[in-house]
Amino acid sequence: MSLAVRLALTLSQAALLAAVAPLVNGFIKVLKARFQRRVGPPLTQGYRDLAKLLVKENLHAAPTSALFRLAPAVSLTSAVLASATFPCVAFGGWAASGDVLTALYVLALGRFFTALAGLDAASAFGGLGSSRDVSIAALAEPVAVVAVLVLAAGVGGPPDGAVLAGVHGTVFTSWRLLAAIAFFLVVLAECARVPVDNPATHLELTMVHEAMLLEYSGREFAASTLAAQVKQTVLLALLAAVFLPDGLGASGDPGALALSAAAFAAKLFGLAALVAVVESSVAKLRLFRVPDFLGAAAGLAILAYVAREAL
Amino acid sequence: MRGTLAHFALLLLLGYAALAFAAARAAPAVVVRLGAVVQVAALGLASVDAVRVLMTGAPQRVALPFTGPFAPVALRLDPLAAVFVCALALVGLAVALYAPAYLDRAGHRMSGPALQALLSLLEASILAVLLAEDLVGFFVAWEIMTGLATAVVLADGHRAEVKRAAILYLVVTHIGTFAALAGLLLLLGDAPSYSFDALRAAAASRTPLVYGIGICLALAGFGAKAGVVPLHIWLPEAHPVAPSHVSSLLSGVIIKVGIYAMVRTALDLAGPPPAWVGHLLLVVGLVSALLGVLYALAQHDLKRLLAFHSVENIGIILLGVGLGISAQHAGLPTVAALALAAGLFHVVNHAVFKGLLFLCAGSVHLGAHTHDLEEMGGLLRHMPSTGRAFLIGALAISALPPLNGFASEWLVLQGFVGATQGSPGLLRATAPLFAGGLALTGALAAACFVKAFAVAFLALPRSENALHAVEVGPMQRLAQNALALSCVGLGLAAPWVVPVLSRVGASLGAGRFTPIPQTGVLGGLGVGSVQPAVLAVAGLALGTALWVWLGRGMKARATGTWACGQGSVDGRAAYTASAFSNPIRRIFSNLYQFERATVPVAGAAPYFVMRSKTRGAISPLFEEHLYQPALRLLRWTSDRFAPWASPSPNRGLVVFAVVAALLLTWAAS
Amino acid sequence: MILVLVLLPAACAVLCLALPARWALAAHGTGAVATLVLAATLARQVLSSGLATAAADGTFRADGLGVTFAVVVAAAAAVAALSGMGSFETQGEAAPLARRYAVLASALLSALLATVLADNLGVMWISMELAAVLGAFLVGFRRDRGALEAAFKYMILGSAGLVLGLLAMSFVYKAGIQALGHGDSALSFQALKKAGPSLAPGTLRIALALAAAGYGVKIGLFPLHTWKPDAYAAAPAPVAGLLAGGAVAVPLCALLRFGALASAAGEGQLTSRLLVGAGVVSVLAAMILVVRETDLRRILAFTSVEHMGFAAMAFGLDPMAMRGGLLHLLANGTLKALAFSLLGYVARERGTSDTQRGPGLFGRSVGLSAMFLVTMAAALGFPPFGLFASELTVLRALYAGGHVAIGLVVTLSLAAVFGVVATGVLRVVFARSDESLPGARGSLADTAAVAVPTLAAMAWVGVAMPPGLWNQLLAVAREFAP
Amino acid sequence: MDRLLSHALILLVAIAIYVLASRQLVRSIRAFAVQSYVLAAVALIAAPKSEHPHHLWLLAALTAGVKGVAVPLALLGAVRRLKIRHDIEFIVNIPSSLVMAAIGTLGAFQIASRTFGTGEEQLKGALGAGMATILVGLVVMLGRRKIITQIVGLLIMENGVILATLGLTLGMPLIVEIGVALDVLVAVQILAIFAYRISNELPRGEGPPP
Repeated sequence: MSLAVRLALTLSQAALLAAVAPLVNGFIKVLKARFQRRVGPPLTQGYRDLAKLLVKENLHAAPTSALFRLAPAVSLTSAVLASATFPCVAFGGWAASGDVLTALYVLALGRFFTALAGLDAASAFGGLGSSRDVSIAALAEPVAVVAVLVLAAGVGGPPDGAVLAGVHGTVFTSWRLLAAIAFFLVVLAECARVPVDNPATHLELTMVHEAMLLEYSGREFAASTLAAQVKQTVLLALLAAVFLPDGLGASGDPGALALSAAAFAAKLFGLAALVAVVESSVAKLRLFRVPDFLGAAAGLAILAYVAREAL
Repeated sequence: MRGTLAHFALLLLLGYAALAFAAARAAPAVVVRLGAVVQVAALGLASVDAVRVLMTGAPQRVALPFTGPFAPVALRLDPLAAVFVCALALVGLAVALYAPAYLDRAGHRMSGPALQALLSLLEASILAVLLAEDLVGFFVAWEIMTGLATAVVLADGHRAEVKRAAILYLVVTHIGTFAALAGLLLLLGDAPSYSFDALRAAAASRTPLVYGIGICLALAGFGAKAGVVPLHIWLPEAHPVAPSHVSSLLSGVIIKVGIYAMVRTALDLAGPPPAWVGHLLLVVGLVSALLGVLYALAQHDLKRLLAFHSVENIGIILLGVGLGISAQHAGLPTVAALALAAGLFHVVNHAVFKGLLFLCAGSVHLGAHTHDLEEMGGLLRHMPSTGRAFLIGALAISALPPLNGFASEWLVLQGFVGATQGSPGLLRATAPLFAGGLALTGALAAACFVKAFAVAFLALPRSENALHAVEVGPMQRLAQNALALSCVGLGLAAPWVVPVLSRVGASLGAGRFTPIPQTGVLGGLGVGSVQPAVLAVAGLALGTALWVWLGRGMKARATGTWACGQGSVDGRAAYTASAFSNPIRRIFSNLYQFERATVPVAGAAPYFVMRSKTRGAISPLFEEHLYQPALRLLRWTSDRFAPWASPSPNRGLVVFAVVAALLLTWAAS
Repeated sequence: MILVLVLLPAACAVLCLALPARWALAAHGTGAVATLVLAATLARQVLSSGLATAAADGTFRADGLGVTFAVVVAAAAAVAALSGMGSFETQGEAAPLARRYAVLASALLSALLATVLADNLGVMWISMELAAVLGAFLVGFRRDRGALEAAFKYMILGSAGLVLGLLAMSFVYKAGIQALGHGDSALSFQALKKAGPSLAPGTLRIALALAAAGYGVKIGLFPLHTWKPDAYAAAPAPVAGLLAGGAVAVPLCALLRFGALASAAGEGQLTSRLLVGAGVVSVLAAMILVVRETDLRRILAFTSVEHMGFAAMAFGLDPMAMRGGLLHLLANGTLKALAFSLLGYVARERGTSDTQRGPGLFGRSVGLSAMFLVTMAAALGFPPFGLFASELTVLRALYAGGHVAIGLVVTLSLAAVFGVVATGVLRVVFARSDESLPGARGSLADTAAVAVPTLAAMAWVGVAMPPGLWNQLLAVAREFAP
Repeated sequence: MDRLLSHALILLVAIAIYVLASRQLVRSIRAFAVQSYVLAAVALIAAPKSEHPHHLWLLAALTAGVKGVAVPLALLGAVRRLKIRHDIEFIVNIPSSLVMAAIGTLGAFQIASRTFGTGEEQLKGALGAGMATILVGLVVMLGRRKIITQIVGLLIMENGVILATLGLTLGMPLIVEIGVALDVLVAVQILAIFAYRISNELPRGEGPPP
């Protein structure tokens, strides 16, 4: 494939994932409501909220500096960029550049600026949120890297496009499932889902991710929320494409492409459903139980690596 | 006698130092400025030479006129030394720009010209160490560097801990030097001369046991200078007390000379290293990295925080070098070359961003007259340029794309990913642990610098000094911005710099490291690949577009910070440094053993306490469990021997009689 | 030429008797420097030509070893004498003290030179005894109780040691008579060495043992060092410098001569094992003992024990190490003399030489503290100076000879002693204690006049030593190594 | 003559041990004087055996004169000035010092017997007795606290060396003998001066006089 075609495919994938992000988040909300025997908001509620916010004015707290206005732009950019670093639908390494580890580092850039913005408003809640989010991320990052390492080790070669192509061909083995579960737990931690953080709450002392965005309003808040949703979709897409690659087409002809796109969408929403199931069945952990939670994820990842080595 | 530029730079620096001491009284301001010019010129020349050597791969040698048995015979600049000369040049140029304005401010214990002279002597001694071509010249320059560094540490302080820092620094590094000297002499054995070539030839014929003892002693000795974990206790004491522009040189370059000596010994002088040397470096690197960043997180003195981060980054460099050696034994020459190149690249990167951060810390000290993060806050409003430079430095050290820290740390991580495909063995089994450790270090560093930047520069000022902070002079800002720009530049130019550095490995390892081809992609060669330029351009375009769009057409209204509806909040409610690091301190509590004491200050009775003072401190593990017991043991044995020190004449005669009798019986038998 | 060298300081001593205090000190200083110049020319002449010249029908003879030790002693004496000029009051009622010091120091110098250059073992012993007596007077110079007790301890231990030295000499004389018949040649070192194999090994072994015990006390090797800390702490600074620099090296030369005779008679292994054993024990013990000392003079005394042990060990190994040992004695002698002299000025400036008490020197005079720091660094083996070169050579020979364990122990001890002394020095210079003791303002000129040329000379020896001289030293080492 | 010689040698060592065991300062000084006379006698006995007998006559005169008369008088004067009658304090009590002296004597004779081949020794047993006296003198020096007693110990060691030298080589060349005697004299003088000065420095009532 020529560079231009590859660039076009990458950009379209990034735009597609960014567009579908509020839908995925809405889907999780609707499913949770159903489990609680509620009707729940319409699927497109996410888009309506964003539209509403776009017309509202930006309120800036007195102590904030220029960085407060820069943070939403950086976090949204990093989320969108992360989605462009690995191919979800078709393989052949057409992703313009980067690999799975780069995606994690780009997301870390977004988290860095969001945490700074949280602290900028000189409020206790922003500091609380940033401190906890950064601590949790510090424990989650190594587990994600080890999980990716398990994949790369299994196949040989770099964990970028080629890995995906290689992995696509192999039979579904047990250690890949373990690695997938470990990565899934990391996704729960990174995207502020229930066992680690409750996205629905607005009680200042319990929320982690929301606390950092407390001071935002108007367009900046829309950008930050969208960034969070895109990050969640990107991680779920990563899980779907890298860890469970079955059914994803490799060649460029439109028929196979459409088939693998459908398979990818199905897996994406399946994982979203899994998130909703987990959120409805498990209570939020106390903050200092989270290290044990992530310790379990780390144990799983190491077990996966040992299993792959031994078997 | 054809002199190379580096050799000429050395003479230039020495000449200036002599002049500065001579003309110190005459015109201090002129001498200080002249010092800056000389340093810029000398380091510029040296870096030109270094780049030429790196590009061509051909070492430059200059014979010296001395003929004595102990005089250095020649100065030689080979690719490995060139990398470190570049690091010295980058930081040295910025320091030269920064120094004049810093020295004009009053309140230094040592006068401006004297400090400039010391600085140029220090840079000359570093150059001499890098260019030395035989053991005697190397150790002469090495010791002079240690002596000058101690003098510099003592230059500015009035307080008692300056003396303690200087003593700690001099004693620990000098004992390390003795160990290294013993190690290298062990390897040298009965070789004809002291030159490195004789050492290379002799080291090959050493028995494994002698090689083992020699290499361990040498690595431990040089490790003490580099600040590797068990021997690092002097680093967080010495670097913060030195004058700011010099502590950036100390932290950025002088501990790298320790790394240079370790790499030179392990890879070059002692012949091809066995696998266990690689594993040893890996383990020591990981321990240094993790403990360095964990201890940094618990600091609230900005310069001590940065000093501990030097320990962390030294750990990362050792991870790269160690992986280079181990991967080569696991049958992965490409991964080995990549890892070694990453290690050397991180040497340059760390020199640049650590130098930048220490300069910014110096500016903050000048502007806000404090090192304590708790007393800062809201400095971005008064010191925007320093703030921006500190932010770029923070992003670089937290290994966030697209800066240089990301490039080298990401490469080391890719090395570990590549290592998982090696032949089954210790490296392949432990690769995920090292990769996980490195990722943890990177994430903790990011957490630490969110704290450092936010608590210092954002939110509301927490003290009078912070409120009336004032930005530093234009030259100092220029120095900081220059280093910030080179951080970004090195990050983007990584795909072209790393292959050049991989040739250094090839020149050292005689075929054990295959050089990386020159492609526009960072990594490649069967390991993950990323084009930092593409990432940066796309990110920049999208980011600016969004930023403009978010602010356009909408006037932003200023309101108070949300305080649950009860009016607005003042600076005291904001998160401070120790508050921010509390979660991590509790997670890693068994490492910190944090002791906290709350003392009521005012109040009618013990029950109605109006105000109280809380003091918390982490227990210095290494001092308590490693150094104090050693000292106590030495003092205990010394007390046991006390009666023999200088007893009464009678006891002296008793000893004399016993010794005479023993000798006679021994001789007669 | 040898007689002139030996008698010059003696003549100077007589001259000082007649002169007033100020001129006596100056005469002593110039006398010492002249002796150094004379010794250096004699040394260059003997070493370059390789053949020894005799004098006074054979009682004195300048062979390689003797000449080298003569330079060591003369250098230390010159440094001590020059610094002596600045440290004694020459007006008022203290004037006779200065003159007495000048006379005694010059006489001591001539006694030391006589010992080193004597070929006749009897004359060597007599001049050693004379030096001991003069040394005792110099140690007890201040007449307070501490000085007198130190002098007494120095005298008692010294005399006991020299008695055994005398017995050792008589044993050698007996072996000499058996081999060479009666007459003076039986006591001449040169003759005995030439007749080496015919000497009775048994007798020489006992002689060596007695000499080791006897002269061991005078050298101050552990455990016979007990007089050193008190003597150096009680003596005035220039005297301590002269003793630590020159006076302790001379008995080492005597011991080496007995060692050379023993190895000529086939007992080389015993000599080397004795020297190396004594040396390593002294280095290790000095390291342990120095840890608890707080007074800088006592710390320097123990470093003197350590460096003498280091030199003895070097002489016990092979010729390469012996060459390093000779250089070590020269460098250590001169730098120790300079260190003690400067310590005298430092103690006068800040009131005490204790590392725990007293104000920082940096506050009182920057020039003196700079010189003091550089001198102490040089005395501890910092590179550009001679001591680093000698330590490097000896350690190199040690590791090349395969003595890895001894090498590691010695390196560890050197490093630990450096740590202790450096801590003490930095405390003395950069202390900030508010307890301001009475300190007299000394003039910087006379300290610089002593320190700068000495340090320059040591740097020249350390870095720019001409290869020719270096090989000649190796020739001397080959001739006298066990 | 040999019987007389052996009696003299035994007497010499006995006197040394007597000084070791005595508490009275004045008596030990007088004992030392007697020992010097006996030593002079031994020198006279040895004179005919050596090639240049006049050396030994001079040695005998020197020993008798200097060590028999001059030194004891000086020491007694010092004792009077320091007003000390007897040396009751011991670092090493008498029985153990005697044991040490005995062991020393055994060792000395053991070593002495090794140095001579059969029949070579002119003065039978003189070397052994000399070394024994040296060791006993050393024990006297290290066992006592008073300076004067230590000086007597040193002088006894001195006599021991001269006896040993006689035994070994029937005396040293003349200039060496004279030099040795002179040096010993000077050393003793200095020690006496120190003893006197230390006692002056000592303000009344502070610890025992040295």
